[in-house]
Amino acid sequence: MPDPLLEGRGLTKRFGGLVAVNAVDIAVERGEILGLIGPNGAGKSTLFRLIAGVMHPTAGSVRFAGRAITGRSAHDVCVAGIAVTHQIVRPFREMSVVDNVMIGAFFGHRPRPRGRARARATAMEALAVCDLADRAATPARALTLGGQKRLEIARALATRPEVLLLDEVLAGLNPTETDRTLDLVRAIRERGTTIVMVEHNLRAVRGLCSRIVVLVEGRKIVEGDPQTVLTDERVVSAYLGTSAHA
Amino acid sequence: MGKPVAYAVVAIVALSAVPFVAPRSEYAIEVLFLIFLYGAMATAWNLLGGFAGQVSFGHAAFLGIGAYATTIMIANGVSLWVAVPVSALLAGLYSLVIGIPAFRLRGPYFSIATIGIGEATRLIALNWTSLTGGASGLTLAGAPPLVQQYFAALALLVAAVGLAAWIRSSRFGYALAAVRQDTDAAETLGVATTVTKTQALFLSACILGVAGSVYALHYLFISPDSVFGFSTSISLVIMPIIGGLGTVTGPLIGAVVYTFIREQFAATLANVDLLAFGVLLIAIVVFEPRGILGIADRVRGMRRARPPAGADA
Amino acid sequence: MLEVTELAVAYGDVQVLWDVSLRVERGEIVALLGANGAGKTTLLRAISRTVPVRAGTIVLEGERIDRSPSAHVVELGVAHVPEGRRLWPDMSVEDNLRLGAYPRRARAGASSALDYVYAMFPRVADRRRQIAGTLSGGEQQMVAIGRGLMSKPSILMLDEPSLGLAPIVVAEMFETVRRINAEGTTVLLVEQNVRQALEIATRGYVVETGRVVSSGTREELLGSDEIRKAYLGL
Amino acid sequence: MRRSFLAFAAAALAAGTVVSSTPVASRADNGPSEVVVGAVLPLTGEESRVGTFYKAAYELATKEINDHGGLQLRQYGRKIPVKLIIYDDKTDPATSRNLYERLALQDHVDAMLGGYSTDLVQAQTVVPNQHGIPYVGGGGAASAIYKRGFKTIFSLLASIENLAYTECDFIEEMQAQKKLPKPLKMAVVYENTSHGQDFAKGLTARAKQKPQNFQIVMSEAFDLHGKDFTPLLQKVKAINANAFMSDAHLDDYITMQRQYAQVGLHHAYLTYGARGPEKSARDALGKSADYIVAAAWWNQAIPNAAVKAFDEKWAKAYPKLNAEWYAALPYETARTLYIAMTETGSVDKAKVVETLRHIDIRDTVLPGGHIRFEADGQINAPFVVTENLPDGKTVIVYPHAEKTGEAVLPVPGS
Amino acid sequence: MAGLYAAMSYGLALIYGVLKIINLANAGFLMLGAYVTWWLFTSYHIHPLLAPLLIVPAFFLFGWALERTLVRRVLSAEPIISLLLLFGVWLVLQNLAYVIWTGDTRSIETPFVEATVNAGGLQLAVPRLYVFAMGALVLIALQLFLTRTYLGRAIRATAQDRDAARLVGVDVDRVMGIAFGIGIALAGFGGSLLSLLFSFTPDFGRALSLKSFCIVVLGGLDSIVGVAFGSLALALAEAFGVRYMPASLQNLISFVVLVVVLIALPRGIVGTVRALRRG
Repeated sequence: MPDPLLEGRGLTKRFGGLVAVNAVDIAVERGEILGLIGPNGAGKSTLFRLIAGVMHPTAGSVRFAGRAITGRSAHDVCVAGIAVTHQIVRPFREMSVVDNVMIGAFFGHRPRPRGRARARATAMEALAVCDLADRAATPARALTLGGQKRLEIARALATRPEVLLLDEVLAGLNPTETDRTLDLVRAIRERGTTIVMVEHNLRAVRGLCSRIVVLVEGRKIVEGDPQTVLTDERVVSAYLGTSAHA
Repeated sequence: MGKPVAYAVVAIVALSAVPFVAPRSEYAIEVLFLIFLYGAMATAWNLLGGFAGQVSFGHAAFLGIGAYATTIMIANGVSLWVAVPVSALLAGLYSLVIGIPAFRLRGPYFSIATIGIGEATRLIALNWTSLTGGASGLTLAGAPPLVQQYFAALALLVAAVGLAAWIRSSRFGYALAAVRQDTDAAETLGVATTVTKTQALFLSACILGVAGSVYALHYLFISPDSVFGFSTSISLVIMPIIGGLGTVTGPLIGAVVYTFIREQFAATLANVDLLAFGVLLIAIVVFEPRGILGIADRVRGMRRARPPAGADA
Repeated sequence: MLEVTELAVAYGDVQVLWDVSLRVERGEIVALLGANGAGKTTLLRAISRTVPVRAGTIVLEGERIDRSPSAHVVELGVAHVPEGRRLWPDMSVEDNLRLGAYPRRARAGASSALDYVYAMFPRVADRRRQIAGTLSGGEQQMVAIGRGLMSKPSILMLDEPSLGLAPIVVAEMFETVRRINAEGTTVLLVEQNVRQALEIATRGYVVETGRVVSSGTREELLGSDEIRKAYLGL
Repeated sequence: MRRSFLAFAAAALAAGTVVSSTPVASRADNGPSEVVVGAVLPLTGEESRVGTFYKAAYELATKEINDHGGLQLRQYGRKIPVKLIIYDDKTDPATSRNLYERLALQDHVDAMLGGYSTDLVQAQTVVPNQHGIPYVGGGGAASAIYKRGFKTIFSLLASIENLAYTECDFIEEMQAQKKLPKPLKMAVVYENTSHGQDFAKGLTARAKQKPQNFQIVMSEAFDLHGKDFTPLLQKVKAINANAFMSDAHLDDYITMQRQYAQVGLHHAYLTYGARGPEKSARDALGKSADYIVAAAWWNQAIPNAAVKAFDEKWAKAYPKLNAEWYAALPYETARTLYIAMTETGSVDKAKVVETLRHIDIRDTVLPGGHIRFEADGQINAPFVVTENLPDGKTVIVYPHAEKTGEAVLPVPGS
Repeated sequence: MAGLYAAMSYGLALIYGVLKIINLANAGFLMLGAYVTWWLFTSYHIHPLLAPLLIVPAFFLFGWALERTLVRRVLSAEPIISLLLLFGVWLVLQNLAYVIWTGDTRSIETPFVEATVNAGGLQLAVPRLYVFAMGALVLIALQLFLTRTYLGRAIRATAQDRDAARLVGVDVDRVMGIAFGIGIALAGFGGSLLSLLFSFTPDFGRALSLKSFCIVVLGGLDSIVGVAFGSLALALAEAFGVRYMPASLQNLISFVVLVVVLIALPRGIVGTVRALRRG
């Protein structure tokens, strides 16, 4: 078995007395869509942040494409080829949509497009994938939430990542927007980008992911294909709760 | 892109012609000189404060270092052509020394720290008597003719504004805008935010270092209170905000307003100018944070929106 | 006693609730169920008037409150125990509780309410001088509920009280909620732990992506597929 | 962005034009219609109190000239009135300098009167030097100002080193009378300005010269406009000194002396350089201002006719302002300039400067009555030493010629 | 000095705690407090020790009105905007003072100001003792107010968690106005105390205000007790520092401490202790 593209070993994050992520091992194979699920407060977003370099783990290591990236700063991780979207959208509100995406294009994974024109071309390509090309000149703040979520993805995409970490891209979207975003995620995978997604919408996860990792209270409890994982009793009780009298 | 350059060229030509068209109105030339100098200083501040959103209340430090470096070097017989770039560089280096720790702070904390840094720099200059002459200050023997100073200041202004305009549309400018609006988001898009801020501070400090040279050559006498003073730092904050924070021409407009109000009222009415700046600052911050340029935009918008009512959706 | 009709709520451009209607009768425990991000918390915040209402009405004991300031709603008898406890971490436990009696109508009875809360949670009584931030999660949750009770509310809204608690503590907590209800306080409960919530609830509403998708009595809901669908996407 | 460049150019030009659009006095062949004299003073800001006196004094001297029809200028064969322009620099050196530039470039002044306070004078004097305009000042004593080789700058304010020397002379006299110990152990505490540095320099020089009379046991600078001098004064307390030699601005003098009393310091000899007898300080300090020795450029009580005449004139013109040294000095400053211009007989700047260089005026209100400038432009006049006595009285105790009372030393209770 | 430093910094900490904005105009209000005391004394012969009775309510109303009219508008904006707004307020106050009172050095002279007492061979200045006592008294009064009254607790609650405060029925908007008013009143009171010790000009307050920032940063931006500790720490640092270095560098101490603490200990001493205690 070849080395996984992205691998976290024994990742642990403590905040004071609280252990948000507890000795989690996670491996991501090239080309897959990995779903990361679990109830509120399970530590999914924290795990993302540890991988993306936004936070540094208390213990454990992250390897990407054969190299250790533990403890690197977020921008270094992005330059190395891992992009992350934010659970709560964070567009640069004063900028136009295309300018937002150009920041991703200008920076991000090497090699970078040289010059404004090429950066713009890269940005427009990402916008086209995300179905936002016609809104390029709109100020980012004027987009709907769905639009802003797709902008978030386009921006990450413009950094030309090998791995894309999507943090709850579906949250808050209406059904039409949800479907549209799901198509988008598939399209991105088709382009050869590996995807890890944190998601609460399990229906979407079931349809999309090739593999699922379940976190509960900071620990990984199950991992496997969607069908197996979602019928696992431990997962069901994690979601629906255990009866006090059961 | 072509248009602003054309307009800028027209503006430069018009301003360059002044000393030849009206060689006798020395005072007008002096006032224009001050506008250029302050415009350049405001533009420099704006690179960090406006473009990168890091408001500094201690920027006089760099002006002071430039002014002192130039004065000391010229007094020791160093050529102007060497003294000015070295001054810029020293100001830049100092900015790195203070920027690297200070940028561990964010937003208002950074701003408060810069007040401390500015005052500390002044006190150091005041007490380092062997180098700076302490409170007695330093005096230069003679100044170049006013017209030469005029063109030096104009050149500095054009360079500073040119740099600002270039930065705005460059990769670096995008990074600065991203840092200003959301540092964390910028970081996850691969922008090395601390490096970016430090670069902006460095450029800003270098321009102020050169401005310090021009200042020293014009004023001929410098003392810690005059170049490192808090009032200098204040004026650097006021001008870009009045004109329009984070824009290319805003600081220029701010410099005109600032110099005009100051020259108009300075000699006659007690402190009314600073009072006016205070009121202006409050009004702008509360009602139109984009400054005079923002107001102009609104007026233009109103005019355009009027004929076909509600056409714009 | 509480009736929400065709409620719509948005944060800025982002609409979170559409056409939500629900009722709570006096003495009931009503559970609000649904996956994360469905809008349950927002619904509670709309009732406690900490988010603006875009459309629809909220009526509490015959009085329309959808435009009232939150302080007024608290005066009327709504206590909202928010998700994540939200205690004031640097205040003592007792100060946290005393502030629960902030509404004017509750101040006179603050001491007796305090005794009531301490009787209800003896563990909290032991730690009354301790700084709230130093308590364990379960203790903090008790203080949060106690704080809600201090205003002698007619309706207590609990948002995810079991979140982050050990199973044994969760059971204890639900038992407490049942007791509070038995002693006369109406409860509106938002809960992830569906089974336990439905064990104590009289009725429930299932919320999915900002809309109420089904409602019914405990028995109806326990048997329904809607729940599994809403949570597991089956 | 596009058009705002043009807007900037237009606005800049407009600002330049508006600001500089005061009409210039026309010059006919038979001389100017008026002699334009300008001064920039700190009328607001930290030094506004003294600045206001300077303005009043300059105006008084000018009014006296104009009441007689103006300056009699030989070259034009008639009297020409003086137009006095005064600007306010708000106690800011850069503003001060800018406004002198404005006097030179915009108002085309024929001569300048000086501003007040060392910092401002240091900054502003580069302008007259650069434009070759005669400048007579009465407000910057630091010798550094005059060591810069400026050719058109003159000052009636003797240097602070002189002040220190005068005090030392006085102390020696007291030592001779056994009123002060010998050697006098001095704790020197001076403001960190060139003013204060000159004071310390003077004392150090004298202590080196006459170690049997003076011994400096401590010498330290403090920040101008400081708020808390207690730590420094505690340091003084820890040192066994019998003289407290300070040099300070008015506000620092008041603050420091108040804290001096609070810390419980006592010395046989106590001075704040030029500060001491100011009415505002005595009002503010009450008893603790008693027995402070000061060396001043001038004192109202100097027993001579010129001073008496000035006192009367001043009291008549400004009944509300007490005649302090900063009334007499600027008055005499303006008079010196007008005398120089009259002697020159024209407003030719170079010639007026030449006249000033060799001027010799007697019977002025200054101590010794004599105005004459050294080669560097600064006057070398003596100081008068005063001592504050209880009940708000101040007497001149040195030199003999000007003495109005006997010194009470050592300070009672020390 | 510690009492004085504390008195002038409490308001800063309170306002930061509740509104999460840094009151850059603190210097202006300190100055104004001193001037009003002086003005009441010279024009109406009101004893400077009584002046706070008028200053505190008047400044409270002023602060409250300022919050209502201006500060409230920028609370939701980026923090830098409120900083700039209050910076503008400072400029206005300072220059208004120049216009009204000119730049003359003012000081207050009463027998009280000069009085000293002898305590065990140590001569102590009465006004200093008084100011120190007031600094301590205000600390106690504030602590009592903040811990024993509903309004005080509501202020603390708003400072620690605004939403939670709203949920128990606290009118957060009102509390913020009141807290700002109290903060300004404290600054006015501090200024009034300062006028007993120092002579002052309209520019008075700048260096002191920087010390205030230093103190609140030392003490943890929102902690009243922390402010008291920070004041003590700075006053001691200065008193000892001056023994071993030139007095002209006295002010440098606070700036250096400010910058070092901001960078090394961003939560301040009390904040750090608190974080450690919480585990």
